[in-house]
Amino acid sequence: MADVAALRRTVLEILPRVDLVIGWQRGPDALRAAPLLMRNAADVDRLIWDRTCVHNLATFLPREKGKKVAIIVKGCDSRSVIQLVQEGLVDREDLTVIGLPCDGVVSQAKLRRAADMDRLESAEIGADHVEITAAGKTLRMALDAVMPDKCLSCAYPNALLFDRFVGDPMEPPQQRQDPYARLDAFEALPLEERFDFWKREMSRCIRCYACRNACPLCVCRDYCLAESRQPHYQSQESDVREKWFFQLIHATHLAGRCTECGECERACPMGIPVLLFKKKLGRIMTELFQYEAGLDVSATAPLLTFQAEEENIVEKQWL
Amino acid sequence: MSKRANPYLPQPGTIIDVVEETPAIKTFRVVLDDPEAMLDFRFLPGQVAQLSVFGAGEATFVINSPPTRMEYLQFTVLRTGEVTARLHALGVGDHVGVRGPLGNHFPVAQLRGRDLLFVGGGIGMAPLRTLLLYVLDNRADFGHLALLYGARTPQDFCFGEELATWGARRDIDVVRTVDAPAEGWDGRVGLVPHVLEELRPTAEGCTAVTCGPPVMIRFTVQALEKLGFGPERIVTTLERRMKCGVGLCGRCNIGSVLVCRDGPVFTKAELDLLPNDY
Amino acid sequence: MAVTQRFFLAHEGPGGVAAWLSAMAETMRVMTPVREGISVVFRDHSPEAPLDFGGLDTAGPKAAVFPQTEYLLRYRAERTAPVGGHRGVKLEEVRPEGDVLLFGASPCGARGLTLMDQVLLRDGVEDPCYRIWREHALVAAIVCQAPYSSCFCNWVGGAPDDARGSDLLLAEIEDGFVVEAVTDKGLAAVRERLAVATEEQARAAAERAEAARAALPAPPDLDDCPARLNAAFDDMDFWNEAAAGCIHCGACTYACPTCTCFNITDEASGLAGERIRTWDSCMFPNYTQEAGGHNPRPTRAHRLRNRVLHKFAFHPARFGEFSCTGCGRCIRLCPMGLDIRTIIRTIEPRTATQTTESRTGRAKEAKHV
Amino acid sequence: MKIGVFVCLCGSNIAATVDVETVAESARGLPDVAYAKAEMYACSEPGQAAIRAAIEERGLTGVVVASCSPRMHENTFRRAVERAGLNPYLFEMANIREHVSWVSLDKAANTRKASELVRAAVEKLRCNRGLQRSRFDVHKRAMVVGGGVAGIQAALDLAEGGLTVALVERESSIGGKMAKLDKTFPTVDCSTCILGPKMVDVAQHPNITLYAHSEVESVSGYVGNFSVKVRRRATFVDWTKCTGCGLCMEKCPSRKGPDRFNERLATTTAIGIPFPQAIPKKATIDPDACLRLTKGKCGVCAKVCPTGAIDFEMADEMIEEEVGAIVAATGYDVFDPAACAEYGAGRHPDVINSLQYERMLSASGPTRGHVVRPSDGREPGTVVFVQCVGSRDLSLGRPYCSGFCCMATAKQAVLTRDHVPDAEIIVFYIDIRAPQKGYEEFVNRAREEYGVRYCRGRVSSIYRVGDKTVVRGADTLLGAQMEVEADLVVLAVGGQPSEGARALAEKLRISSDQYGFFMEGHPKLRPVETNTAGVFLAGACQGLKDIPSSVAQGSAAAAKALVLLSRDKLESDPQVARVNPKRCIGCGKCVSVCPFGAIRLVETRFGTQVAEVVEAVCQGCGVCNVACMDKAIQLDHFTDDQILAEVNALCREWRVAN
Amino acid sequence: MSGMACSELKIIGFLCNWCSYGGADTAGVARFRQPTDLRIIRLPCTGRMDPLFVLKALLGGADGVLVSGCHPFDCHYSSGNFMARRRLEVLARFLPVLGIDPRRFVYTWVSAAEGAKWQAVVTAFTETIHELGPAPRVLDPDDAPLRFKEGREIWPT
Repeated sequence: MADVAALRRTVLEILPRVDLVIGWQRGPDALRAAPLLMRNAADVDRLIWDRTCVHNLATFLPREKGKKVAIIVKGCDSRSVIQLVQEGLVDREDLTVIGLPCDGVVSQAKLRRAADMDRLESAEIGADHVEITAAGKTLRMALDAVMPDKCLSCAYPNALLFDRFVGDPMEPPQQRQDPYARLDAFEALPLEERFDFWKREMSRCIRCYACRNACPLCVCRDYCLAESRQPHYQSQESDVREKWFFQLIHATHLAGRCTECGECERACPMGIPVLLFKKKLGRIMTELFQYEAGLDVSATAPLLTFQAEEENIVEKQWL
Repeated sequence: MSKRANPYLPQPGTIIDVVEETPAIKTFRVVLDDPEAMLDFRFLPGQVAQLSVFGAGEATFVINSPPTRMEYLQFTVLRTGEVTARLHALGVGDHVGVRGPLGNHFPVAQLRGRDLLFVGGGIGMAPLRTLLLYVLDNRADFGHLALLYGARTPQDFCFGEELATWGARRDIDVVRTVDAPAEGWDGRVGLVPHVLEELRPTAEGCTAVTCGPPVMIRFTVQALEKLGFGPERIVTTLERRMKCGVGLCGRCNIGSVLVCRDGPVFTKAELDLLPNDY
Repeated sequence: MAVTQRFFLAHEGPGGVAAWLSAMAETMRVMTPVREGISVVFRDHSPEAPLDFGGLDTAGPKAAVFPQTEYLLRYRAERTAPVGGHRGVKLEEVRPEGDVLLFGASPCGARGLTLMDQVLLRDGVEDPCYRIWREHALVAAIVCQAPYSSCFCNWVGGAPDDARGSDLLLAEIEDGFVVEAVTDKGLAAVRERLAVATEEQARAAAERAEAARAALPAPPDLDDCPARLNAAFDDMDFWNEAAAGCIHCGACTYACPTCTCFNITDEASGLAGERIRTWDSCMFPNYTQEAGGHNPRPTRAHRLRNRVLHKFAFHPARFGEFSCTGCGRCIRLCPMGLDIRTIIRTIEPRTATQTTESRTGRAKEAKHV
Repeated sequence: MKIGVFVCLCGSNIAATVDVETVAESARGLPDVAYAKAEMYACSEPGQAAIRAAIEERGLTGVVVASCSPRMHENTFRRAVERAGLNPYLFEMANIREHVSWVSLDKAANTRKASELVRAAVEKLRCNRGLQRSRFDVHKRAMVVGGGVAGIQAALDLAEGGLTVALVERESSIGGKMAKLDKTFPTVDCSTCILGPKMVDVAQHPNITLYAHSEVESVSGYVGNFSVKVRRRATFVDWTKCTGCGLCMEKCPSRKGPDRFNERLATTTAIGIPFPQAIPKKATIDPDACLRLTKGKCGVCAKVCPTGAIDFEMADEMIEEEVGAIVAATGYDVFDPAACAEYGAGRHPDVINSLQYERMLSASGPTRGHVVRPSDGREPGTVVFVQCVGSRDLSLGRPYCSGFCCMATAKQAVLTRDHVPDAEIIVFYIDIRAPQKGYEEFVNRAREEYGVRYCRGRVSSIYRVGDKTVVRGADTLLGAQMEVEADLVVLAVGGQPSEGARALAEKLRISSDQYGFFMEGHPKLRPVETNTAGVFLAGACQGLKDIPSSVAQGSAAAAKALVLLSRDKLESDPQVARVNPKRCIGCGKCVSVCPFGAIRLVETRFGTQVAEVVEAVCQGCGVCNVACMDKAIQLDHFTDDQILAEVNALCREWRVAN
Repeated sequence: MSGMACSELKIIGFLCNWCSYGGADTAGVARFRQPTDLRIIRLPCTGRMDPLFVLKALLGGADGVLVSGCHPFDCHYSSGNFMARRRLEVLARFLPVLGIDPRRFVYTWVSAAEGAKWQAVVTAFTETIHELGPAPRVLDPDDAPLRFKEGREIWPT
């Protein structure tokens, strides 16, 4: 990974030409970061770059539309930027992208399962391990064990779109997990179990919309169908049907756009694995259209076009 | 189960008349279905009620008929969202819900004996109408009356007939203005705060009551202060901020004040004590 | 309600947790914390499901007495006569029914109920459904043994063994819980059913609570916090910076044990429908949206400012205490890692020239080799 | 809303298997329904009168009729409610005949189904909004793109119909492919003799402005109000001065430029008029061949030109045309047989394509009408025609039949007999397609009277042996391999969309099929319209066709445009998409999915972008509505709320009154 | 109408106005008998068909959803059905991850002339839905026990 000093130098160079630079700072504990919006040199002192920098900062870009913004991105984050540029949701001219190489971050969800993260005292992240002292106990874990799935199957360790690249580009790390491993495991369950699984998971949802608001491609914001009365897609009732339906709105609106960055699931305070929906759609997009979102600013999303003869669609035949 | 009044419960009412004021504004006259409730319905000018269209929801409106005329409760409604659109689709005989009266009222006791300047813009004329009619019904208690009423175009004035009546009276000065010159309009042209400064009303002994869109209020208040109206002598209403109307939902706060419980009527002096959050 | 009698609820056996819950379940709904994935939520108690008191209930106990959706009224239009004409509307008030035992709440969550009471049960006007839920809910909280890093209950006058808001306060010792009956309602639930705790048991419980209290770092002085916040109201640079990472979701407010803001909407189906009350969040843009289009709090900075000031300045101005129990849920659950403690501790009035300086640097770097 | 529901018995058509009284009674329990009644024949005059009376007497503000298919009577009832003062879009139909009473005999199930369909219609109606048709002005002028026979016919008919016409032709003369033909089938009359007068008419018609040597650069606007930029390519000759005397051609020293009019069978001068009957008869300089323009030397033409029309500095010129309708008549290009290597076209001099042969047959052609072998100029003894070259060939991506080649070959075979009476004439064919009037007879005459030998079979290869060209193929009827030593081989090439057709389609926002032919609005019912209102098709650009069909389509397209522009104002269908600019985030997904180019992004006064629908162009398909994520764009009359209301009405548990 | 053991189920059809709605009319005019479960919603074009309508229906109580439009190349709006085909194919493949049997949703093409095909489609689809039985409900009136087996957790990552 690139060193933070070099990153800070680059930011300081760029800062005078832009309104703000978006990066990360230390968050509430040693393994949590928080976004940092840098407007002046003093802010840059707080900039960090390490394996806790999980947030996909692209989510702030549409909110800052109209300003000259520089953003620091990992490989996966850069795909969201590409997608936003492709959709005209951010202006490339207003944007300076600082690309980073990254071979993985740490997952709070996985850390939580392994250790008493709420009583974290100190942490040390090594080249291939994490050592955590929490609630008086010290635990040493392989880095792979606490990385998000997306890092274990990462194909794009380097930012794909950048104006400045800090550090040396990396070879894609060895794929340690199939990108669809969790989806496969889920789809191995019988249909009715899957249905009931979602009923239980969605019943925990508190309709806080963290999933939506963390999503870099959820750009409707104030006019989301979740709360809209005209059109009135769903009621405000907090029953499973409405909560689930909202996830389906989110997922279908991301079909062919989602880069599977996982922010929705990471943001969910109730630990609902909503990324599964998007993973499924991602796989469908690959199967049907050999399309992966967020790789090419000039591509056309598959659901915004068509072919008269679709190679991979076999239509229903009636006897 | 404790028997306390349910603050969310509207009273059933029926629309007895609909007046189309402008293409986007209608006035509804409503009577409560329970005659006793109608008799018990006591309020003062500036108080509001929540009108329910069942299935669409509730919205806050000033009761713009004066408490001195209780044949019906009148609400003037600008079509903006779902509830108001559904209200606009209703006609005579249709049922609505009325929850109120809610909030405080214009300080009629303090206004007694003073000159009054009403400054209204667009739909903001509705709250002023209540007070104006109340004052006219108690004409002897008040001093000189003046009304400055601005609308975007000549078609956007509400209460056309009444305006004509008031204009014909000697005991009230009525000035109307539109934002831009328009065909067939021989009245004043210009934004309300500008016209106000041109008119140069006397601040001495006078209290100004103003209501309209947020931007208009802001500049009107500035103009009034320039004209010498002290903060105690400028009164406005923030009923557009109100949500549940009964001080429970928490959403109408300005600092520690809840507009629906402590307002919606405030003097400039009172607002000056609050954070700038409205 | 000065009740100081203590009882003992064993982990196992007759007079144990399972037996007591079963007995309680005969007359009321019993909800217990269940671990699902990485969350802990209250679910209907099932004797087979293992109880889990190891973690803070993720979203707090609020929903048990202030459900995310409350049905306020039902309405129903009358049928058209064959000749046609206007129809009346029948209104029916909806009231929640049934008692509920909320077993295993956190004291900070339970204490939130007292702060919610201040808003929803104030003199003159009160929320009828909330009143019923409160009267029908029995809250059994469990004293915290070891604080989380996000805990700051002692900043706002709370403690790991704060009894406020609970009907029963349980303190875990070696082989069970020492149960303090905080209210008469609580007392009634245990008096006939549980043995009185021995003095030794009571002392063990007190010692543990004391240890938990001691484990919390010393709190900063927040006496002048409301004044400092009010003074910084117009310092938009500060609020912009504080809200920089905020994505204005509702995680903090929905998990907050004191947040009570709500929205009222109608949901119709055919001739009938309901008026419902659902949680609202001051972090949402629609929260203050006016029908005319004006929004007095257009940015997340405005909204974050209101959230912080509401808790630490506006609510105290009315009710004399912070509207915060220091439970830290907003910190734990914030997807972006925002920490309200930073704001209330560091904010101070600034002059214009100071506005660009950083004031939030905190030495919390992990060692990254 | 006050809704009236009228349940039609349709005599016994509905009443026999649906209990209409029960349906009406269930309607009385629906929201906003103030009146519900069964009617014997709702569509009859008494039925309509009853509906109108109920609207007037009961103050209904919306009407549902449960009867037959809306495809049958929606307009009837819309007019009826409109006559009673209601907006016609405050009306809905429930189809309880075609979809209910006629497809099941189970009265209980039918009655339930009918009631639910009425419920859905009422729920939708409650979300309806009165819609207004908007009216807009039109330019009473048309443009025809392409001056072949189809375009000429269209332009003449439009001009005769009273419109002014701008005719845009890419070449320096109109006439198209037909001008290159010697004779036409099946009458074997002279092509130029019948086309020439029409071309002259074009030149002389006061209503026609001809832009030759010009192309459509860009098109904006919409039906009735197109704005077309026409690029007049530089001719280097001032046509206002050129008299077409031809002196420049005589003196031009550059004589090696390809003669495109003669299909490159010959070379020609750098300056010239393509053929004697050219319209306009004006000279043009080929800048690639001109010595002055390529090397800076020469300038002879300028010296000899009696009117001083030569202008070497001339540049392309842009002309802006405002028109109400556009007819695309861009024709076709012949297939280049070089793609079929086994036929040796381009390699063997005596293998030519059918259009080249046509020029050879023509008295004004490069051989002055003599049939010769290009290799040595001798008269051929054996002439072989190979059909279906570049047609009906999946391996070339051309599975379609070009339609005209069978007849053209028969004609050329007959003409060959006239030119070379002793020649052996052989035609290799796969099938003979001769379906029109007189065609089959013509082919038979070729065989029987003109001694043309038709061999059924595909030619596998053509190769050169000495000065002969050997055609190898199979006669599938005889089941024998055949080898013919030919002197001249004519490949009957098929057609393909003309070069630039796809680019023009994009400019016109019309669609093309997989080959690049323009798509008609409906293959049967709207053969000359496109899905872009105001754009019509004529001739081979829509699909390959022969002259009579092209002419017919030219007239048809003209008639359609005349109908359109006969009105002073056009009315737009109010069932169009509408943008709520407050919700719109300006992402432009609607713009990219709209098949009609009806949506554009415009800048707001805040500097942001929002979508805007050009009502006159929108056809109301609703593709945009789905693509829009926050549903800022809604298709009127089929809004999300309207469809969701139907879904909810049919799906969700229903709480009935009382 | 074989295999229709249980009573009517809820099937929603979304039909384009120009082809399939006409096809259904044609079937009616020809008196082709069909099962009665289907309720048809008319759309201008399958291009108007939002996958969310299908999901709304399936979560809202429908047991099956059928979408039918013009055959490829026959769309009244030239490409609405092509757009729809992609959207609906994606949806069809998406349903299993929700635990919804993909056979409950079908999209197809029926022209205005194909009354007989319409009859065949309706009959076959209705039979399929009856074979599958009522769809699982999101909101169980009696709070039916979850069939999800504890321990088979799918964790957030």
